[in-house]
Amino acid sequence: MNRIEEKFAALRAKKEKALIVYLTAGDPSLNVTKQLIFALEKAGTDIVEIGVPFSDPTADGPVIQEASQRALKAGATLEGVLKMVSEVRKVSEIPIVLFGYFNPVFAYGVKKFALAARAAGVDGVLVVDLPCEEAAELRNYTDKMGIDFISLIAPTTGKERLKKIAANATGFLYYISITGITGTAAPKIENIKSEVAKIRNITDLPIAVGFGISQPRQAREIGHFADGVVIGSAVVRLIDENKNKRNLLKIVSDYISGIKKELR
Amino acid sequence: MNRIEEKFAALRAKKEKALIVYLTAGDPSLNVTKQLIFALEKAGTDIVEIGVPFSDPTADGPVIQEASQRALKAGATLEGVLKMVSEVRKVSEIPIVLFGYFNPVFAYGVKKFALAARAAGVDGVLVVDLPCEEAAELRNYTDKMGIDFISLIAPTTGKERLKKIAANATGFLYYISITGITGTAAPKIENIKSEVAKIRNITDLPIAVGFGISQPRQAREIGHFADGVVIGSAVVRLIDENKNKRNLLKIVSDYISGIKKELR
Amino acid sequence: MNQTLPDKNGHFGIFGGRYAAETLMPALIELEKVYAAARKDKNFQKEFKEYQREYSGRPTPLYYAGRLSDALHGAKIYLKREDLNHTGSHKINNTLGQALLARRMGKKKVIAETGAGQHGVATATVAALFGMECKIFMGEEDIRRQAPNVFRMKILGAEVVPVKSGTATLKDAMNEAMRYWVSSVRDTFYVIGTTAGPHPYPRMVRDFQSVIGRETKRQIMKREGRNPDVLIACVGGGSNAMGTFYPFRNEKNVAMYGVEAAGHGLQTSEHSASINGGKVGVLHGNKTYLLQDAHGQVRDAYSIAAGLDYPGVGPEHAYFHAAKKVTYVTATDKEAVRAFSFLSLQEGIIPALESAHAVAHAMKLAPKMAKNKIIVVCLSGRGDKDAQTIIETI
Amino acid sequence: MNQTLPDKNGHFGIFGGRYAAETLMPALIELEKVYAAARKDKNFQKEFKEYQREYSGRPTPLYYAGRLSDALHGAKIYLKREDLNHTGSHKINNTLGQALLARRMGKKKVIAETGAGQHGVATATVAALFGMECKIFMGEEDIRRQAPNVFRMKILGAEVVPVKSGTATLKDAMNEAMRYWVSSVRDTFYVIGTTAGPHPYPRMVRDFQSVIGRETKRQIMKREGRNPDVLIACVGGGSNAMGTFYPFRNEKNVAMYGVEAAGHGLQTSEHSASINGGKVGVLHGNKTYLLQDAHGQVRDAYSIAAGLDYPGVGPEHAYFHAAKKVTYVTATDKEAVRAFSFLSLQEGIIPALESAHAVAHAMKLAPKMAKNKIIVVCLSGRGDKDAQTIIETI
Ligand SMILES: Cc1ncc(COP(=O)(O)O)c(C=O)c1O
Ligand SMILES: Cc1ncc(COP(=O)(O)O)c(C=O)c1O
Repeated sequence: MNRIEEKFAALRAKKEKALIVYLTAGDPSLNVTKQLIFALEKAGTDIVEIGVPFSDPTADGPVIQEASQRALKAGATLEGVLKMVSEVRKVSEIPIVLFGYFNPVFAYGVKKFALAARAAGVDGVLVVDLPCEEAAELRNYTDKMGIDFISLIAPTTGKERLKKIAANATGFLYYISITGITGTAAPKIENIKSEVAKIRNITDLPIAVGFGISQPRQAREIGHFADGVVIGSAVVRLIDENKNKRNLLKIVSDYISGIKKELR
Repeated sequence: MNRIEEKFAALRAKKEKALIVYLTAGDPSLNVTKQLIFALEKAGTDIVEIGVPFSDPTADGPVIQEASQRALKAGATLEGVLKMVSEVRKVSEIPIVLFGYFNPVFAYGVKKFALAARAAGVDGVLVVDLPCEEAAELRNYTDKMGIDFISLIAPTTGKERLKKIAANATGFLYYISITGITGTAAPKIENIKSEVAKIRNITDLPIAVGFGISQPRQAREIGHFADGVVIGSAVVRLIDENKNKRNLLKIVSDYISGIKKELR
Repeated sequence: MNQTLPDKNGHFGIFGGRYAAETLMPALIELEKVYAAARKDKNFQKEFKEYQREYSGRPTPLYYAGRLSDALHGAKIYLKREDLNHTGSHKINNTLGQALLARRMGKKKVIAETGAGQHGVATATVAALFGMECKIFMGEEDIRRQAPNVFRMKILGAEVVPVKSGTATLKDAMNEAMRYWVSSVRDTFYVIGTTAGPHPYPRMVRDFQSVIGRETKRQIMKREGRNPDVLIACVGGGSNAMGTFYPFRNEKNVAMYGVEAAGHGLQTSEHSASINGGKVGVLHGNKTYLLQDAHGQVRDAYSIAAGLDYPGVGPEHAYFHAAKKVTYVTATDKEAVRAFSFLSLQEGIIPALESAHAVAHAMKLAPKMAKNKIIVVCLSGRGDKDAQTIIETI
Repeated sequence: MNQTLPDKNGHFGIFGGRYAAETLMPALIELEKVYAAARKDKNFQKEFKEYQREYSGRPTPLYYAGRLSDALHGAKIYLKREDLNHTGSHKINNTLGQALLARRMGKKKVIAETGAGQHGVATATVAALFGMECKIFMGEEDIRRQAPNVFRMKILGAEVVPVKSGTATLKDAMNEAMRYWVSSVRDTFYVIGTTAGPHPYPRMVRDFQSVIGRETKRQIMKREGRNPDVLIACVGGGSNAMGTFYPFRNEKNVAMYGVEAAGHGLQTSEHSASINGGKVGVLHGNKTYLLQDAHGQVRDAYSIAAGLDYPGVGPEHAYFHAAKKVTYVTATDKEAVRAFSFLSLQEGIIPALESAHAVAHAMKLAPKMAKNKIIVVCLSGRGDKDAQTIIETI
């Protein structure tokens, strides 16, 4: 049982829902990202998704696009991100999912990546542009290392395809709550509810819902039927707006604990 | 015998060559043109060519183009030019050739024109864009009125064509001394000489030479073998340059008498 | 209709002729002879056809504009796609022919006048193709307005000679080209861009452009099994219209419409409708309808379409008008701009503003005609050159 | 060579594939199915051919460039005249095909990315033709540089969406188009402009563009009785090159050259030579050669030819490179500009700056080849759009 599985099991036992928080690694710096992870954990974050910045984030809205640009300008690399993760791992057992696009991983070398990610203490990977058809290229290595391959389900994903994805999924399933890119539209709760129910029908894996969630109320409503919610652009924006303040960590923590409250 | 014939006969008797001077009628005004004609006559001009201004003088260089534009702006029309001629005719017997393009004549009406021109005292017409092929349209009327139809011979005109033109010519023949438009290049005397000799071989009409002649020396040299020289752009330029001076008429007269001296 | 027009002096009835300076007459007569021989020379015709096919891309399609026709709820509209020719208009049909003649005459230099720059580009193009020196006369005002075509001519190695005289537009460019030709006639071929100028130009240009109508005839016959009911073409100097109409001149039941540019309206002085708003006169070597004042001074033409901005019209059009063989109508700037946009939006074809005048007339006629009737519009050129003008207008 | 590439997941050997967001995957799979059916549907093929012929003006000529060949003292050079297509380049071959597919799928909206604006114009054109709503994503920097094409798109009724992200050029426009597509995939068809993107695009675009090579094959056989010795085409995303090469892929003794843009030189960082100066990676849905840094971040491409200014290349080219089926070479800005001028002056054909890269390579090869050898260059587009750039350069 890896950290993600353990986490969901523990939450289930507590009748809590998972709060998954996305950060763009290296924005404003890898060091601050590390501090933020610690703060997030304290504020009640259950799983942290660490975005590996990419020059061409085609599935992301402006907030995360710009964060990626800033991180790249600040010198973030996959290697640096892994190093930062290993530093986090020295003091924290929070489940960590690397979130990103395939090319930086491919450039690093998939096999080398799998080894390094495991060594650093990465628990799962979510590669936006690696649908099930192309996933073997990475999973041939990461599966063996016990790293979960988090699969995305979109509102456009049909039933047959859903089955196929679920059958091969590990860790949890990530349901994309909007037909769109990150951080751009408000999800419709009723639709998500019925879609999650459909997914639930064919898998026992935990189901997390993300894209466009920013308010405690949304988290609470989704928490009623899903196993977790993902907060992304909202946190990234908060970090950017307050990065020069001395109480950045507190501001972010307050926001996150406010969300987490709704999921207990 | 009309005025042109008489003039050439008289000159021949005196062993003089004809000085033919071109003016753009109406530049700077028809009244000044009239004054100029009187002055020119006194200065020794034998025949005056009165340019009827046209909007699109395609055979003329910049000097006469601009003079035409100025004359049109100042309100010159064919009707006005004819009226001016009739006024000249009241006091002078100088042979007058109207020089121009066909459209103003056509617009006036060819028959009406022939009658009016005769009434005004016009002795000849030279229509630049009315080659022998198209000439009947005008000559059907002007010939009957005893108005000479002055024909042009160009350096490009071949022998057969020359014969045809000469056979129908009246008044005098006008040999174009350059392959070009008015007032733009200096003619080569040797070439003109041999061409004039060829023309002389097939006609008894007087032969005048024009286009690009401005200096007394040129006039003298051409006068050795031709029956007349035409001064055009040089006079037009002189008028334009001095039109605001009180002694305009004197300046022009001095220039013209200097040329005429060479032709005696 | 008399098949043998023009007569030997280039007259179409009372129109046409050769009202040229004596210096040019021998060259015009020689050109007439050379052309008469070339016309009968199979090799000349074969080579001409080869260049049309392999260089210019002929035959151009006859395209059924289905969405345009549907939107107008009337006749079927076909577009003869001269816009697809190399350089973007029908002008190349003529310049290819004239350049081949120039080569046949051993001339190494060509000159041309241009307004919008389309004929200038087409001439510079064939000059490059045949390795001839090329000078293009263009009004300073037009050089400013039509910068992209000026660039093209320069890239093709032509010298663009700015003309400052008069209003510094097409008429003046033609005046200046004729003046230059008077000085250089021994070694220089003057490539006139439309069915105007002195004989034999109107006839020669007509013949070279007639490929438009001949192809149309064959294509519509193949497609519809019959002649069109209506032919429409814009008329500047009249070359695309003559090329379209001429092969149909003896057909019964084909109504032909030449569309002149009414600019700001025939009632204003700002238009280019020589037939509808002018009188007979003589300019640039031929007798035809002219915009002129009461004293025979030529008036400035105006149209939003620079290629229609000419105060005369080819003499054979004047003749067709007198003979009631073709109906000459007009379209205003506004109507042309509307047609320009409408065709672009309905069919994805951006017409030249010149051609848009023809489209505008089709838009007037089609709704009044039954659905089984056929209109062919000559789409003389593409509108890339006009995009800027239109964006500024709308 | 394997005839059945790509495989069912769109792989060409290790290249290609479908590296796309899950939201798009169902649409890509549906598109693949619809396209597979359309490909076999005689009516679809017939209609496609009709539009190619009557709307776009195909077949385009294969023109023997005699003066160019003579000037280079070597092989005979033929030009495949894609510049004569409606809208001025080969891009319309593809957009016509995709628009017909969109119609078949009942989509009323299309989107596209564009750099130079040629694909944007070609897409806006077919959108007008079929009455579809159209949005074109274009980098702000390109909007500024390519104003005339922006005007054309607007006239055709398309909305031009300025893209400010990244370097505000083609790569970013494609990113933004994909983002928009993620949000609108249910009713919107994404018309990709080259043999890139996720499967089935590279294959589909290849098929639609293959008309270039098929015609060439037929035309050169008719003209010379044999295949050419050399084929040359420029490679941006690779659609005109693939269209030219693909029908010859199994021919022996036909040497094929894809010419990448070397910009200021391969040794600088300012070029667009993905194969010659990049490494394998994944971008815009497929695995191929990419300009990227050591960390897999995509680098900005540069070329004087806006249409080559892309950091990737179609995956089948990557495969052809690996399989040594095609030789990928480069031409610098300077060489392209020289070829641009040279062809303009020798033949009166102003090539697109993109196509000038192919001409530049022909200028290198031809002098070394015997006079009876044959080179065919794909002249992918006309250079009107580039006239201003060139005048400023020379
Ligand atoms: C596209 C186009 N159509 C029409 C014309 C008008 O000329 P014409 O009446 O000789 O066909 C021009 C002239 O430049 C033109 O460019
Ligand atoms: C004329 C022309 N040629 C070539 C290209 C490059 O595209 P591809 O490599 O897909 O043919 C473009 C792209 O805009 C173009 O406009």
